Amino acid sequence: MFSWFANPLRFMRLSNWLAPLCYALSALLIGWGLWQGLWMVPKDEYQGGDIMRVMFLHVPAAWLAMASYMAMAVMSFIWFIWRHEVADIAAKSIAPLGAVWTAICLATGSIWGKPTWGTWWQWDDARMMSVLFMFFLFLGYMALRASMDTRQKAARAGAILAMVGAINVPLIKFSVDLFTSLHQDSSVLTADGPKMAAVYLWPLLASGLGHTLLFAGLTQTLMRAEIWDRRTAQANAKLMAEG
Amino acid sequence: MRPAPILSAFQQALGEAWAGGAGALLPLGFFAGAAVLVPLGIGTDPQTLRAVGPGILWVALALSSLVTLERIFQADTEDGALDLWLQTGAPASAIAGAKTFAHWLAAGLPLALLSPLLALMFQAEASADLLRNAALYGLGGLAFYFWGGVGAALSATVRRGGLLISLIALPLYVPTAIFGALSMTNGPGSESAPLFLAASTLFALAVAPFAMAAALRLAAD
Amino acid sequence: MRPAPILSAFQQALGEAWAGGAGALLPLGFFAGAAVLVPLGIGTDPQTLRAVGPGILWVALALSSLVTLERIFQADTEDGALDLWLQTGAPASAIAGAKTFAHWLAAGLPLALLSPLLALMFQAEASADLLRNAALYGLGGLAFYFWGGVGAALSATVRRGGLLISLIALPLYVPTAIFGALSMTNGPGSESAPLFLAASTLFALAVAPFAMAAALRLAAD
Amino acid sequence: MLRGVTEVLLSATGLGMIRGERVLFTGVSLSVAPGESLVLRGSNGAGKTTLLRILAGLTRPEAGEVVRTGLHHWFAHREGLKPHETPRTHLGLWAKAWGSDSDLDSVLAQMGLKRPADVPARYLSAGQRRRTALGRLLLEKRPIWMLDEPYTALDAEGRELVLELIEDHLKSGGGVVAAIHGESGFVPTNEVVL
Amino acid sequence: MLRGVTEVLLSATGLGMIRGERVLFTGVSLSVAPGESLVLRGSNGAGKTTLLRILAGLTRPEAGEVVRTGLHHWFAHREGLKPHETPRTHLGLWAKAWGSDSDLDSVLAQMGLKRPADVPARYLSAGQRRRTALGRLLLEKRPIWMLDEPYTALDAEGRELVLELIEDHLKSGGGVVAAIHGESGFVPTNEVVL
Ligand code: HEM
Ligand SMILES: Nc1ncnc2c1ncn2[C@@H]1O[C@H](COP(=O)(O)OP(=O)(O)OP(=O)(O)O)[C@@H](O)[C@H]1O
Ligand SMILES: Nc1ncnc2c1ncn2[C@@H]1O[C@H](COP(=O)(O)OP(=O)(O)OP(=O)(O)O)[C@@H](O)[C@H]1O
Ligand SMILES: [Mg+2]
Ligand SMILES: [Mg+2]
Repeated sequence: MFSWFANPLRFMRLSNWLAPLCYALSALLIGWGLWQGLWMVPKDEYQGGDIMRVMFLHVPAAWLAMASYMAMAVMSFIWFIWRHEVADIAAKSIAPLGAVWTAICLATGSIWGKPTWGTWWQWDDARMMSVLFMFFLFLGYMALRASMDTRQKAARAGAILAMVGAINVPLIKFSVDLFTSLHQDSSVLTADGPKMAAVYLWPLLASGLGHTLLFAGLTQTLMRAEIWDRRTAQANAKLMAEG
Repeated sequence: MRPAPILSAFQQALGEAWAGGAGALLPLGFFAGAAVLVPLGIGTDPQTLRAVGPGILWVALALSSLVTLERIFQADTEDGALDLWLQTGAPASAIAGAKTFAHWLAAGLPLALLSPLLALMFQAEASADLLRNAALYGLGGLAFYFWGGVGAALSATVRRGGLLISLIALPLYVPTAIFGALSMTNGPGSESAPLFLAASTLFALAVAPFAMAAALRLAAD
Repeated sequence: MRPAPILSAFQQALGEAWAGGAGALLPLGFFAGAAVLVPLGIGTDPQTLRAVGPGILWVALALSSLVTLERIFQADTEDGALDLWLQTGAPASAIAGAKTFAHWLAAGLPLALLSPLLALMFQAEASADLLRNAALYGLGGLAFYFWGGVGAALSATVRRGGLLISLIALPLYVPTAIFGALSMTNGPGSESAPLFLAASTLFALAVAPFAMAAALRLAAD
Repeated sequence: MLRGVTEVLLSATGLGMIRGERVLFTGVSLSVAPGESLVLRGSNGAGKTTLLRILAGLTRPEAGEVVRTGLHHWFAHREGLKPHETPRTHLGLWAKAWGSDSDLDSVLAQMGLKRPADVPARYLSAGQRRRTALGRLLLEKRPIWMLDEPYTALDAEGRELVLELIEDHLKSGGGVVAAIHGESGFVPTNEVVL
Repeated sequence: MLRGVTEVLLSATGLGMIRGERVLFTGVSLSVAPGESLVLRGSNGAGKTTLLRILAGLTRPEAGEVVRTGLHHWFAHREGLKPHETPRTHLGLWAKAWGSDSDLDSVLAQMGLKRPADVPARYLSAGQRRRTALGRLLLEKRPIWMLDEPYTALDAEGRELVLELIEDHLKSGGGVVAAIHGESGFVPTNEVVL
């Protein structure tokens, strides 16, 4: 299955129509989710009143942050074992996007935290710290790749870091249950299924799916750019070998 | 698998850590310096100092391991010794692990052993807890060194890869730091924290050597 | 006295500090890392954090300057660049001073500029004092860098002269550290402390370059 | 040499390498059999050192394959000496790492390092550093020697010494791959020009 | 050359040096006049590099005195290159430090560094590093050149180039002190054997 996707040509053909489709669907889903979330659903006084509407951005961002890191680690693993170039291109493209979504999660959480918990930031909170460090990991991944002189080396170094850093994600997921935290426990992604009220749950899930599709679309666009870039470099190398 | 090169790598690293008259003492001096400067900075209210003590030691341990580790593999890369170590026939992971362990032994362990003294300077009560804490510092430090080794190996070709190694290693330090700090409080969860600390150290010992080996092959490439 | 080599030394050091993509950011990352780890370690009681804040920043500044400085002259000695600098015809003291100043500019000053942000993270109230403090951190950092430079030059031939440099530089840091910490409290003497801080910095600027020059000639010998 | 004359110590086929968007070489094939020597030639920056590292397994080629049938010795520009190591401790370390039981004193004497045997590497002269690293070749018998500009920094007597070592090694059925500028001093079985 | 033929560029009398309880040399006297070359000879560890450093004023002799009447260029084993410096930035830095207005591009071309002009030193080949450092000699006219094993790591064409540079320099009234193993390539006016 991997080898089927590993062909850059096939990927280019696929993403040519898949990426626009992702964008269109995500616009619909996010639009509906936000419309519901910002205007239609009743506010929850226990979660800080109107500010709780930021949930429809915060929670999808948090999910995507974790998922994107895992995706990057998996892609790195595939590249490390099978050396499929497309997997490396995918990992490289996911990193900046993952960093953005992680930053959104941090920013919205922080904005939400001020009225509800009375603080922007809590240093000894395991969840906040581990999300912050996941953000650092994304930055470190990009900095490491940038500091290597060849693509091959950048790919190898990045893959090692992404795989080793993957230990962080389970910690984030379970930190809330393991440690006392200001943060509430999971109520959607739990073993017993969602426990959230349906008015909130549906718009939230729609937003979540929308963000996922947007992420997928952007990843494909970045990957396409990278593939073009590599083709140009290869052509140049060939020219120089001949000339 | 030939064990002789691994043993040699361990002995050489241990010797090197102590060589130059001062190598291994760097973190000690660092640590002691911090211990002297901190009260100077934050004042000497015993209450504050006691509250701050254990945490400062964790921070010092993390920072000092970063400083030491940056050199472990960078020097080897620059002077060509890495090329020799990669051609011994022994697995690179075992050699990297042996070297890292030696550096922990030379620099990390002394820090942990010194910790009761520093705790006393920070107005802690003398009690058996200080010895228990020293063991926890030792355990946590070992994890710090192994994760830091991964960062050091990854940035070995980048001269002055300082920020890089901090960016890479700090996130890996977090679980250990959280469990370590937690295990020295009386808060909820503090009882199981030492167990989690030990688990995270074991995990580091199991995973980090392979990551280091891959990174070192890359540095030699 | 030819000014061209001095200017070149300054520019080269500035460039070098930023090179490798990350060089100058090391102390920044270091500083941020400390700022992140400290609350994790010492707990987050706002009262404690606010009390501890300014002092921690001084400690971080001292430690980070030590880390940076160790490389300034050691790398030059090892790769032969020192030999070239000593043969430019310009006074070695001016060259050493220019280089140290460049490193302060690249690494020390950003730390000082960052200090209000970190103070806010440590629960300080936003006020004009934070800007005044940033200036004091800048001034004190300059002294740290110049004294640290003396230590670095003295230990330039001793590879991994870590302890040496801390042993040499720390005592030199103490006056600056005391005045610096004092100038941020409300205790007795805190009014004149900034003056003393400025005086100690001036003293460092006047004396340290000559000590560095002598030490560098020794390193090349 | 059980399988007769067709046995080779080292062989490579179709090696190609790119460095920084520049093609260094393509389609390099070579082989070294017992008693054979191979000299790599080419101007500065042609890729000799890079090819040698590929043959040693330190660098991954962009294309092609390398097969080595035994261990090899590595002697290159960077000697692998730490500033505080002395010739004696350096050779002692590697004798131990390889489990060799050579007599250190005789190796030191043979390399002309009796006098500076206990001087830390940071004080050694350029030639003394090279001689220390060369001493490693005598610690253990290994079929392939890979030498990057082996004569650098050596005096006339040192050159002579290296030449003798190489000839002895070839005679005893070893193989040599060396990158050399100027005269090689021996008649190489093969040459690769990059 | 106002004061006629008796003018010397460099002279030393009664130089003696001890390193680590060992007497390297005593009573070395020498002088270099315009157009003269001096070659230092001696086996590995004899003290050539040390003597050269003394002549350059980098190391203090145990006994004796050195008089230099002009600036000198220094070219030794350690090239003084930072890993991130490229040939262009390195030569640019020193041109600026010496206030020279040489044309960088022509210096790079002369040293055969056009292709790797923008490659960081950590990726340069051994010979390319040496050529970069040699380029410094062309940035500014200085009466004395001090060269420690100038041919190391250079290919045949590079050797030729250095030889030409030396000969041009001597012809234009400069002086050269060089430590060389093997053939010097030119006929030295004087030799000092350590
Ligand atoms: C900077 C601070 C914050 C960070 C780093 C953060 C991080 C996260 C993460 C990683 C998740 C995903 C957890 C999972 O699915 O298991 C999450 C979910 C969530 N967060 Fe936050 N958060 C922050 C602040 C807040 C605040 C202040 C609130 C509200 C008071 C909040 C409410 C929620 C909710 C309701 C969820 C959905 C959890 C669920 O039902 O599964 N968060 N947050
Ligand atoms: N990142 C890079 N970008 C551009 N060029 C590079 C890069 N890395 C290596 N090179 C080039 O690759 C070549 C490496 O050559 P190598 O060291 O193998 O040469 P060599 O034949 O051993 O030369 P010498 O005789 O000087 O030792 C050099 O020309 C160098 O400039
Ligand atoms: N601290 C020390 N203790 C003992 N011997 C020392 C010490 N420092 C230097 N030496 C010796 O002084 C000599 C320095 O020699 P130098 O580098 O000048 O030699 P050289 O003639 O340039 O040799 P080469 O041809 O190998 O370059 C060496 O023999 C070295 O062993
Ligand atoms: Mg080479
Ligand atoms: Mg010499």
